[in-house]
Amino acid sequence: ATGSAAGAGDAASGGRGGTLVIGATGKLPNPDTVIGGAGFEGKRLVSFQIYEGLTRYDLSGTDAPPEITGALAESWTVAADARTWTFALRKGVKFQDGTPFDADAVVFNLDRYLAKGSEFYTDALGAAAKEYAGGIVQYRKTDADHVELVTKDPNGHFPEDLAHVLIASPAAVRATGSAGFARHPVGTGPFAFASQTEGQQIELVANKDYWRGAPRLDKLVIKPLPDVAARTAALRSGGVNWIEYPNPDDIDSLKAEGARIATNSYDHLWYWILDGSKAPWNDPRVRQAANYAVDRKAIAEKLLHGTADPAYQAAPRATFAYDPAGDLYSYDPAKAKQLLAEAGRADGFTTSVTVPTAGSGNLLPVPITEAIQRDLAAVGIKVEIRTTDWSTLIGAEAKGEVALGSDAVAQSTTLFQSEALLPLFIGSKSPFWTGHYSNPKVDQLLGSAAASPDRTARRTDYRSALSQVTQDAPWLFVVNDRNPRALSPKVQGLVQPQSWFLDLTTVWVST
Amino acid sequence: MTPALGSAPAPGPAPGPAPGSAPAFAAARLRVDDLTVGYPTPGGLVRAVDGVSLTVAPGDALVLLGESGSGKSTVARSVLGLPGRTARVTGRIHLDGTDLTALDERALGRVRGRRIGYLPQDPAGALDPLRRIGPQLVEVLLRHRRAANRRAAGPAAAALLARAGLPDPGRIARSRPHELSGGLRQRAALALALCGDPGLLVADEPTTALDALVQAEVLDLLAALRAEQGLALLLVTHDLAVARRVGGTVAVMRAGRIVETGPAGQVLARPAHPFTAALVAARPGAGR
Amino acid sequence: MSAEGPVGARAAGAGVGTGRESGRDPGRKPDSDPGREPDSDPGTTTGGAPLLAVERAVKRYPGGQLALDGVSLRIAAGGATGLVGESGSGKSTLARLVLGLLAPDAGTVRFAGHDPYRLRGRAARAVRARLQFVPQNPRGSLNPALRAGEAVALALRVHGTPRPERAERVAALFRQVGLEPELARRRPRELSGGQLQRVAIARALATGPDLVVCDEPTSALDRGAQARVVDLLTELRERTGLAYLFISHDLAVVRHLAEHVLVLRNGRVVEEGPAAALWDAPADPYTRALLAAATGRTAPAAPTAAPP
Amino acid sequence: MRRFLLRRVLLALPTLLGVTALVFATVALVPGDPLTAFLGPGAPPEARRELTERLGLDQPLPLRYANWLGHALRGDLGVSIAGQRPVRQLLLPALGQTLLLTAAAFLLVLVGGVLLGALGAGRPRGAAGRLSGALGTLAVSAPQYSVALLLVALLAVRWRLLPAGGTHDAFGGGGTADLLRHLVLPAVAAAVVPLGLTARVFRAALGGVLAGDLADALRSRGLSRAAVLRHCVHNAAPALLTIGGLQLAYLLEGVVFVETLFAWPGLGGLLYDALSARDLPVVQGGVLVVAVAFVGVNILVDAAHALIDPRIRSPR
Amino acid sequence: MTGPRPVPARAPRPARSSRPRPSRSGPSRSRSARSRPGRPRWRAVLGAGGRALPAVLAVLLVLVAAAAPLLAPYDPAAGSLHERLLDPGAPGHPLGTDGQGRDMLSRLLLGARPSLACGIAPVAVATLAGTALGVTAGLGGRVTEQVLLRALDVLYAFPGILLAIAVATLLEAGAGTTVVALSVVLTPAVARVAFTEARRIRSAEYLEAARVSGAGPLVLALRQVLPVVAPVVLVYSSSLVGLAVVYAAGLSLLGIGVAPPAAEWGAMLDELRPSLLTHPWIAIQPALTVLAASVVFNTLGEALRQRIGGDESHSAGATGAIGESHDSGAGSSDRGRHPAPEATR
Ligand SMILES: Nc1ncnc2c1ncn2[C@@H]1O[C@H](COP(=O)(O)OP(=O)(O)OP(=O)(O)O)[C@@H](O)[C@H]1O
Ligand SMILES: Nc1ncnc2c1ncn2[C@@H]1O[C@H](COP(=O)(O)OP(=O)(O)OP(=O)(O)O)[C@@H](O)[C@H]1O
Ligand SMILES: [Mg+2]
Ligand SMILES: [Mg+2]
Repeated sequence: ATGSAAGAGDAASGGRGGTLVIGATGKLPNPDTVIGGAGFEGKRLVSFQIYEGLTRYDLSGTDAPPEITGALAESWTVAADARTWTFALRKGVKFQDGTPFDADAVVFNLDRYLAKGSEFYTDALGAAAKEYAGGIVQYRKTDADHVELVTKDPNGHFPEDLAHVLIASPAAVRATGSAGFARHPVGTGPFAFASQTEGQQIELVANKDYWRGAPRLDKLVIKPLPDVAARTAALRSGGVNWIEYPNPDDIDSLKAEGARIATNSYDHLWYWILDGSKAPWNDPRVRQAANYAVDRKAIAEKLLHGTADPAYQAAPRATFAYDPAGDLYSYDPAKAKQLLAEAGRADGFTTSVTVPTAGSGNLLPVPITEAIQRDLAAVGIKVEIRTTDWSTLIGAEAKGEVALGSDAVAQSTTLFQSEALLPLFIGSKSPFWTGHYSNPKVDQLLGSAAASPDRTARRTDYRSALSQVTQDAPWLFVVNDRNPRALSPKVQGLVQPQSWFLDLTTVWVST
Repeated sequence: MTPALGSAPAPGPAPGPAPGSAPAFAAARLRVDDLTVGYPTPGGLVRAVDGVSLTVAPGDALVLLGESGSGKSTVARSVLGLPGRTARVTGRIHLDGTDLTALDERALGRVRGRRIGYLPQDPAGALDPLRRIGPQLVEVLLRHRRAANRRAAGPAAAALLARAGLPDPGRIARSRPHELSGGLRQRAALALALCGDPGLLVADEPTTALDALVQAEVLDLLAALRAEQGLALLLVTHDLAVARRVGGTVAVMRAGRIVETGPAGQVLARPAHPFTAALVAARPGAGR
Repeated sequence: MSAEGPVGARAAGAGVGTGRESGRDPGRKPDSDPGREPDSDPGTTTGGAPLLAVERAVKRYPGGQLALDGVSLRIAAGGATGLVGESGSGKSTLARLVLGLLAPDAGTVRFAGHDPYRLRGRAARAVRARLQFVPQNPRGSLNPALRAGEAVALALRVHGTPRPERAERVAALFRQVGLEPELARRRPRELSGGQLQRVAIARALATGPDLVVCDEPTSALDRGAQARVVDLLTELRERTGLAYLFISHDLAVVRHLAEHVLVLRNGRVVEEGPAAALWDAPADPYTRALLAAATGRTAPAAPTAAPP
Repeated sequence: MRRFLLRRVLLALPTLLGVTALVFATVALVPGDPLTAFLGPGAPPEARRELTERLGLDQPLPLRYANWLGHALRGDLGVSIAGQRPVRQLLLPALGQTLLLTAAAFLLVLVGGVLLGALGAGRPRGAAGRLSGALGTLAVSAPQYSVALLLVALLAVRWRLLPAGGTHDAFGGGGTADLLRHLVLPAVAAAVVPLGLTARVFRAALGGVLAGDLADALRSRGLSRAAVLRHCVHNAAPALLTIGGLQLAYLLEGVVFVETLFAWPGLGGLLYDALSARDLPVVQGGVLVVAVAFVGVNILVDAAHALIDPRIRSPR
Repeated sequence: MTGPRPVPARAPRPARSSRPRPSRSGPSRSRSARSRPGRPRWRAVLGAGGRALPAVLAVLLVLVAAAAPLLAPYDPAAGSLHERLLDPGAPGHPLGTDGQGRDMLSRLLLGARPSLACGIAPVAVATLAGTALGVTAGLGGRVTEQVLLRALDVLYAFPGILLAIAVATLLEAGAGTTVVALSVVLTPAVARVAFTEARRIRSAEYLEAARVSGAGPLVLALRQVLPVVAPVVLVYSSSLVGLAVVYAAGLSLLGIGVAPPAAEWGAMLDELRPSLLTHPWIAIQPALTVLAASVVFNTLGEALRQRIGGDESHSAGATGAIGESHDSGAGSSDRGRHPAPEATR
């Protein structure tokens, strides 16, 4: 993959050093490997900087979604059953505490996540690891540099899953015990944990011995700044030199003050899930009509100031299932009305949507919904907006319900950042509330894709599946976020990939 | 309306007038000219005091007699410059030649307590409910430099309490106002009024809560102060016996005006004004 | 040591003199023997319970001050008992015991058969209305937030006077105590000492009580107003059988109003008896001194020399 | 006094029990669950099920409460579900920060409120009185967040006089001076409304005393203005104490908007996050700490009341 | 045979040079100096001393709220993202547009009703309930007092957000829910203020006197204690109006309160909050509106307090009223109450 610097084109060579202080939008994660607890942001900024898995995302490119590449494993092979994987481990890698990485370390970590009897297993680790390592039924060291992992079912995206199964230093875990490890975490990543001030910041320092070469930064500090105005103020006053997700309305003035705004597409979709199990959304024509009625461009450009792209299909732009030809839903109120008429709802109808007032990746949920509400009203669909808090919303979803009993729910999702999650959202067996969408064809395509280790084959299946979803319109597709962040002019060398994740080894801060 | 002029000669040596004061006032410790005090009420302006003039010489006593509500307390409070927030006051008040009406609050602060002692009609309201009596006295003693320091002030306060006719001054000093009986409070308030060794004492019904024996004691004390230190006394009472005993000049008030003035013996024995006569003659059962 | 009289039914022709028959010699010092059983007096058997009975009441304040030390007192319906004595001798304390504002540390208080301190609920209100109070400090006893008329009207309300009649009654009561009815619209701060005192009297009379405890009710009144109030009280007593516990330093008023007088000193009754007898022949040196001071006669003994 | 305090402390126990039980029940009954917050919406169901059992979240509520209480009594507040760290580890630093912020803000509230209130009490219609009334009213009326944001915009962003948030500079900060610099803006922002409230109530209370007989009596003794004021303040103190106690409790509970806007890692934000994540152990621990602080403040206030005015201790 | 009767204010005596003053001016120099001609007329319109002004303004606010649908130039929900955040003075939008391109003026006008409801109703409920509880605790027996106070402590220590979430799950979203939630949040504090006042006076002589005169607990509480307690409680609770509006916005973040796109000041404040620095002239409007409304109710509370509290203080025990009458004597505390010099000169 090729890399090119985003932002103001300072790919230039030489600079290094400095302290990068990032204002994050959420809480600080628990730095103990997979526990995290602060969503992808926590992983992006902390866990993935301290640790690595056997694989990693190659985040050096900016023009395509990242691919999986070797990290602690140099290469791997999969048996014909698509279940038995052998990983050749990278030699000479050292943990930040100086102990060497080897096959024993892999086994140790997998024990810690999967073996209930093992000394360092904890319920929380086990539960947290289930998401990505849940399919592993066997693992063993074949020799000092090789491990063999067997999954329960054929799993074509297993290498990608393993990017999330982070490897900690066994020596460090043993020294502190699992309970104390969060205060002294040690991995092999580009940055080593230095300190954490509870609720205030996590401080990381460059791992000079990082196997890909020492990161340019000296120090990396992550501060939780959940309030958007506080984040902006912190950047402006010089308290931090990088903020995640600035308020879209602030972007012009930030630019005017010399800040750089870095954006790039990534796997993100802001959408409404429509409850297809009952009227009015049980008629595909009605769902399609709604999709034709929304002026996504205005939302993306005016409301979100270009920090998002309109979503005309189910697959987010920056995913390998995205097919530019698959854009289906233009802004066409006339067509919407026509579809409604065909569905016998020419006079429109009244419905409701539950919207979280905040929540990870949800952009500006209420304002976007208000804009949609107006657009839908223009074609006769009157929407009552019900707001609720994020926990209530996802708590209800986990039970297969919509909080407050609405006909739809507004939120955002990521479909492919980890393929493991995909069936959760659109499969008919989804444990998760998906508007009761079910299409056997989609199920079948997803199933075959998941089983195939061949990426191109997977891609073809996914494309067909998603194009089917687009046509079925179980959702109201709205926008794909562009993952904006604002950087002080002193921050150099950022490469913003089409991903939730970031490679911070290229960044430095000039003085 | 004739202004009351000191009729009895000063029994004691009168302290000289304040330097720089007009000699015309030299004889009078207190001189009130044409004092009028009005209060706005829902029913209109109440003229509580209506053109009252009076003087009190050092060592002399002026007893204000009169029916209830005739304005006696209002005169007393006006002399102190405390007629109440709503009051509308005109007239002049001179103390040792100083025009009190021209003084600002700060200057009045140096007059009150030190040159004028005041014993209000309602002694309960005069005492700070949250503090013990002793410290309240000590504070005033120190303020007016009647005691050199806090250590000296303690015994001085006890002595004052004893002088005001209080038994067991130690206990009283340690008590809070609500722990005292009506009469004890009244005497504590008297002690407070005398703290600053004032030249003029304005005492509004100082003995109402006292039994006859203690009352006599208190009146003796006031007489002694007049005689020994030239204390000028403006005393409000409705008790003819007290008026008689204090002697000096009696001014009889009615409806805000002074209707009769004269030496105590004369006014009480041979009242000139019919109102005074009625007042003096009134006794229970007489009307029936 | 009782002042019992005919049973306290108000209609029982109780008039002047009903409370007069004292069971003991005038001038006797009843508390010389505090341990004596008061009910051993045969007089109690003659006519049932008196309206008010205080038996050997003891009150010690939290600070340690012994304010009452075994005081007994009885008042029959229509009776008038005067309470005189040194300032600080416990008179107001006794009044507060009688009214149920304080509980005695020992001894009992009974008003019409009830312990006023323990009165609760609906019955309490009925009994309370029959037992009224004119406090020593009228300014403190009137709610600064209420207009004078409201204070009296509230008492009327408690008494059950219907609302339309209240204003009329308030005006009448004001006139009875010698106040202009206009003053009803003022708040306590806008009234003179004597005016306040009369408002307090009007309030006490408003409920049509059987017994009024008057703690220095005329101390702030001029002779005229005082005469008027005293005449009013006398008249009410004669007309309706109202009984009084009358506390005052003004011995002339006590003499005029009370039939029976107790002299209190240091929390003990030093002398007790019919007013006339007491005035004519005071037995206790303190009483003698007090009378002497009040009337201008020379005291036979210095008050301080009196036995504690 | 000692008995008074002892009695109050004993009476505080039911309060603490009541608060924690009520909060426990409410959090458990409110929709949303901690596991979704911890595991993410995508967690496999069996992971949720397992963890539910392991954490005992499937046990009956009273049993869970009893368990929690038993541990809490032994000083063990459990482990945060969302953060998987001991609650104590989260709570103690937050409490420290909240205490610091509270102390600073309360100082402002008290000094400012008393001064502003006293300024207005004596002459409510004079220039000073009107000014004090207007300032007090403005302070209580000001939308706090907007004021705070304006402070940040001007003092931190525009003029760069003070840091915009946090407790110390990320770039080589630290030390007391740095901390104090960071404390200024959040303390001021937290203090504005309580200060206005305090000033208004105190002004009313003090005005009443200054217009009363006592003030006249004090003046009649020739006491200096300062002395008169002092004694009147003393007499107006009960109202001040109550209002001050309320403000102190309010600040102690953690002023969430201040904590988020200024990235001040205090209890309010911690509790808010924990509540959002339905992280019961943290909520319980936080509420317990807040309730203890609150009850403590109340006891202090009551003790101060009793000291100021012994009459209220007397039996009724 | 009583004191002087009220007489109409007489003209100053010829001998005195006191010049005619407006009837409320007193002995203080500053006041007389300030009373210019023209002022009294205004006062006549607004009630003496402008005392009626807060009431007039409050009524005005309520009227505006009632007539908002008639006054508002646009549908408050109508807007276009192409016209968002127009500055005040934009053609057709005198106050500009919000982040959804909706007319600010219309939204502010139509937001009045729910906002006032959210601001006033909970404060009113909390004032009534809190006063009732506080007075009961203050006057009740030891047990009543402790039980009530401890229960209130529980409520006060209970996190407000949790309470809001709980209420939200129990009740439908809407203004009613906000009122319930905020009432519960505000009541304990009001109760504490009321309790302190009640306790302060519970052993006052005048309450003893009232008890002796046979007043039952209810009469005692309502007719004797309430007038003394109300002034301070009013000052306190009127201060809460602005807070309640802002809190209501916080609640709508949790899904309580009016649903978007309905206009409500607190919610508008919140929506526009992030734009405060980029579009100050838009974002400041709801803030200023809340501020102004809160100021009106605060001054109304102050005026009510003076009404109820009467002219002067309530005993030495603090917290009486600074009455209208203080006006004239405003200078007295530091200027003395002697005859005004200009009256004699
Ligand atoms: N603040 C006030 N507002 C209105 N009227 C008042 C005020 N203060 C006093 N008055 C009235 O002024 C008159 C005189 O009152 P003052 O207290 O001087 O009488 P007094 O002679 O002392 O009577 P007493 O012997 O009863 O104490 C009374 O009628 C009283 O009601
Ligand atoms: N609350 C209290 N606490 C402590 N001591 C008290 C209390 N109330 C009264 N006393 C003391 O008890 C004694 C009796 O008081 P009481 O008020 O009964 O006297 P009194 O006879 O009414 O006197 P006076 O004629 O002066 O009113 C006094 O010494 C008084 O100081
Ligand atoms: Mg008087
Ligand atoms: Mg007494």
